[in-house]
Amino acid sequence: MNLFKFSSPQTFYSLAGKLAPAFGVIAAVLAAIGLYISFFVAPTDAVQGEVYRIIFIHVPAAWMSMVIYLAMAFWSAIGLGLGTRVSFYMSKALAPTGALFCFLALWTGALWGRPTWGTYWAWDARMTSQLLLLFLYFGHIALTNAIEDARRADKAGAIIALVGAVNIPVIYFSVKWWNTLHQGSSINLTKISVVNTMLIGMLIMALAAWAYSIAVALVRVRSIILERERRTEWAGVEIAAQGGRA
Amino acid sequence: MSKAFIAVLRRDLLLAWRSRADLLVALSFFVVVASLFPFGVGSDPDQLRAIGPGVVWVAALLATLLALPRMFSQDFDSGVLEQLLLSQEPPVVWVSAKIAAHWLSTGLPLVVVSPLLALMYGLKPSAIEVLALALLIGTPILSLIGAIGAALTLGLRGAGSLLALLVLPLMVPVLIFGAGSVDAWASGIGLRAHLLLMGGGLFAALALAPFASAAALRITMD
Amino acid sequence: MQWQDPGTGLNSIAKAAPTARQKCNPDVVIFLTTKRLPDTPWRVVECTPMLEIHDLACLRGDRLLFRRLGLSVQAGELWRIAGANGVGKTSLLRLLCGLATPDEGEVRWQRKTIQQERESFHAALLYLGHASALNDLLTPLENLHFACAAAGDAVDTAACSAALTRIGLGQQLDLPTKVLSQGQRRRVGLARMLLATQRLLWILDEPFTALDVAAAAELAQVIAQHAKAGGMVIFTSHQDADFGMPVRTLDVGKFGGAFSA
Amino acid sequence: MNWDSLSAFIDMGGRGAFVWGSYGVTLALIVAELWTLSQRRRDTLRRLSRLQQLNGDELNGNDSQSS
Repeated sequence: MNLFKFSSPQTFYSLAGKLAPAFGVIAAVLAAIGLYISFFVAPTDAVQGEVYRIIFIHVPAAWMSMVIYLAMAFWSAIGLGLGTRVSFYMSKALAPTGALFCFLALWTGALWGRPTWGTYWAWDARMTSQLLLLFLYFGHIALTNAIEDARRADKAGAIIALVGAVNIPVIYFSVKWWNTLHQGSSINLTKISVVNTMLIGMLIMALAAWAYSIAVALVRVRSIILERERRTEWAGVEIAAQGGRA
Repeated sequence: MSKAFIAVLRRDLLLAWRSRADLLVALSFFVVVASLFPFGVGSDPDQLRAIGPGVVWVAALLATLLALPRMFSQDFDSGVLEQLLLSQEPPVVWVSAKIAAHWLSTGLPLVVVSPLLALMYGLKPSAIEVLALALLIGTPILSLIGAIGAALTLGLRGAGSLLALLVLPLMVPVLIFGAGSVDAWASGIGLRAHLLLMGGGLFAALALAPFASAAALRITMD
Repeated sequence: MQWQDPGTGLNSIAKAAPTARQKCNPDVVIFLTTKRLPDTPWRVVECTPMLEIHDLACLRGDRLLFRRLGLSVQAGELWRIAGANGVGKTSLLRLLCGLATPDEGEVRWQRKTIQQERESFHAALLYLGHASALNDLLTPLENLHFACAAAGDAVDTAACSAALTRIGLGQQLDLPTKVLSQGQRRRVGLARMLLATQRLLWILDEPFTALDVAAAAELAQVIAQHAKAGGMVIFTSHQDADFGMPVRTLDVGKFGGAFSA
Repeated sequence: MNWDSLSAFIDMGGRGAFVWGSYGVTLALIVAELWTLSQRRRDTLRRLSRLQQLNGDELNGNDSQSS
């Protein structure tokens, strides 16, 4: 039954199985160091007090949500260009984590905004773009889930990811333009006097978020690969071996 | 212009004319949505004048969205899209023709009717001109972006709401600059920047969206 | 059975080349590709099939419809695709047209894959699918004229109405298509064939469905004529028809999937 | 060290609800994601091995051609 003789999903499957725990450990260690710095090393901010400590998750989450969307677009472009199925699987595996970070950026932004500027939500350029990015994630996930034919779902998701990625700068720029024009809520996000320890803490938390995202995406892609490659010989063997234990 | 482009454009416009009752429904939807807002926010003339351009734009966005599934679905069901994909011409040619026909039959009427709605919102005559001009540049972008979504959601269950979720976030920049142009003009900043940006957006959409829609249609038909 | 062993299709052509050199006259045989060998004064004629299918596999959702399907079609041949409902006849035809991408294997037109040769292949192809490709609000004449123009054929309205009149729709030229019966709709497709004789390869999905006896006979005649003139016709059908010439059969069911995960 | 006591740590200068609201939801969502991931893997394996068994039975019997 050696019909679908594509080796790359198989190689990627075992590679992902080896790498995922490693990235998971890196994420845990980095998060522990990052959290220690954010709560015990970084000093209290003179203006905002303790509440600024939210930025140690807010900023990495916002970065991550953007990076993951770009990574999805990257994998989609590779998938459409080279026809490699693993790229589509990666793109699909990244989407839920990207949406998660996008939501976290909004949530922590709101909780930070309330004590700092007296409002949970402002139609500020960054928050509004973040909200639109969340809609892009929702659209991508909804589209790929609505299409039953797996190959069509892969490619349609890839197209919408690419279209979205092209639009992200346009959206950000237009929202910023709209915001400065209306002057409705001018919020200065850089009111904190950033000291080195804060920056280091933020960077370490961001690296932890990177490692976490990679680990989670790799674990998720393993399920996707098994599901989609189940007709191949090697996946059959793997399912038979693992299925008994599940 | 290529033969297939002309043939598709002529046929789609003829079809639009034959089913003009459907187009009137979309147009009435536009008018009804735009006239609902005063009931919600009150009839204070100053307030209405302030929200007028935005309301007309949002209504235009929704009316475009309502008409989008029609762009490909009939031809998808009847097998015409298959035939078009087998044409010698690259798909992007006739996809462009279909988008053009769609805009001419659904977008352009919105532009024509918009001054009427602007009057109801108490906009000054010069502001009305600006609004119509912005709609004239902006609605083709909506059709172009919408075509991608319409091609991707073709034949799916719940295609309508999925389409809205996909394309509405992408249309926000058009809304911002379209509605903003009237404000900019009214506040004396001048129109130039807005119109230039929208024109640039239109060219970018013209250059990219037909290719993306054609690729999406190939994927859908596979 | 005429289908070739897919793995050795090209090899057997290469092996056949020396005999072809002796037997074929390059000036007479139109549909053969000719190639000049570097060290010989004569031209070698390779009796290449126009359309070749190699090792084709098709998956639909969870089901493997067929695999290792091979076929080579030469000018003047008439092929009937046989098989029970659901074995993937329509899927095969869509793969042949290039509407769908094969899960494995490839389709070649004049030795190049149809993806490489998209334009010239589509210029030589007429596909009439299951759906009629007619719009209800247009008249048969408008539908036919559009179909020709969109495909890239320069056919004027007069020729379209002549074709429609010939297949018995002369009275319905200016009526909307929605008042036509199923059989009459099918006849519009027949008219399209009459106007596409210059297209070498016809791929027809169930062309005899809903046609009455007279129309079916006329269709069989049109198909046979096309093949005799050097064209190729691949079709699916549940009915038996008399073409007055040999019809080769490909049974898709014989390539059925061994598993359906 | 920024904190005199555990209660000061929890209080976060009077902004405890906001800070812990952020960190708590983040933690909860990450835990939820990890949990759904492990569930997904287990479900996938279970379903696919079930399908495999079914398919094996089918192959031993007559291979059906209906769709």
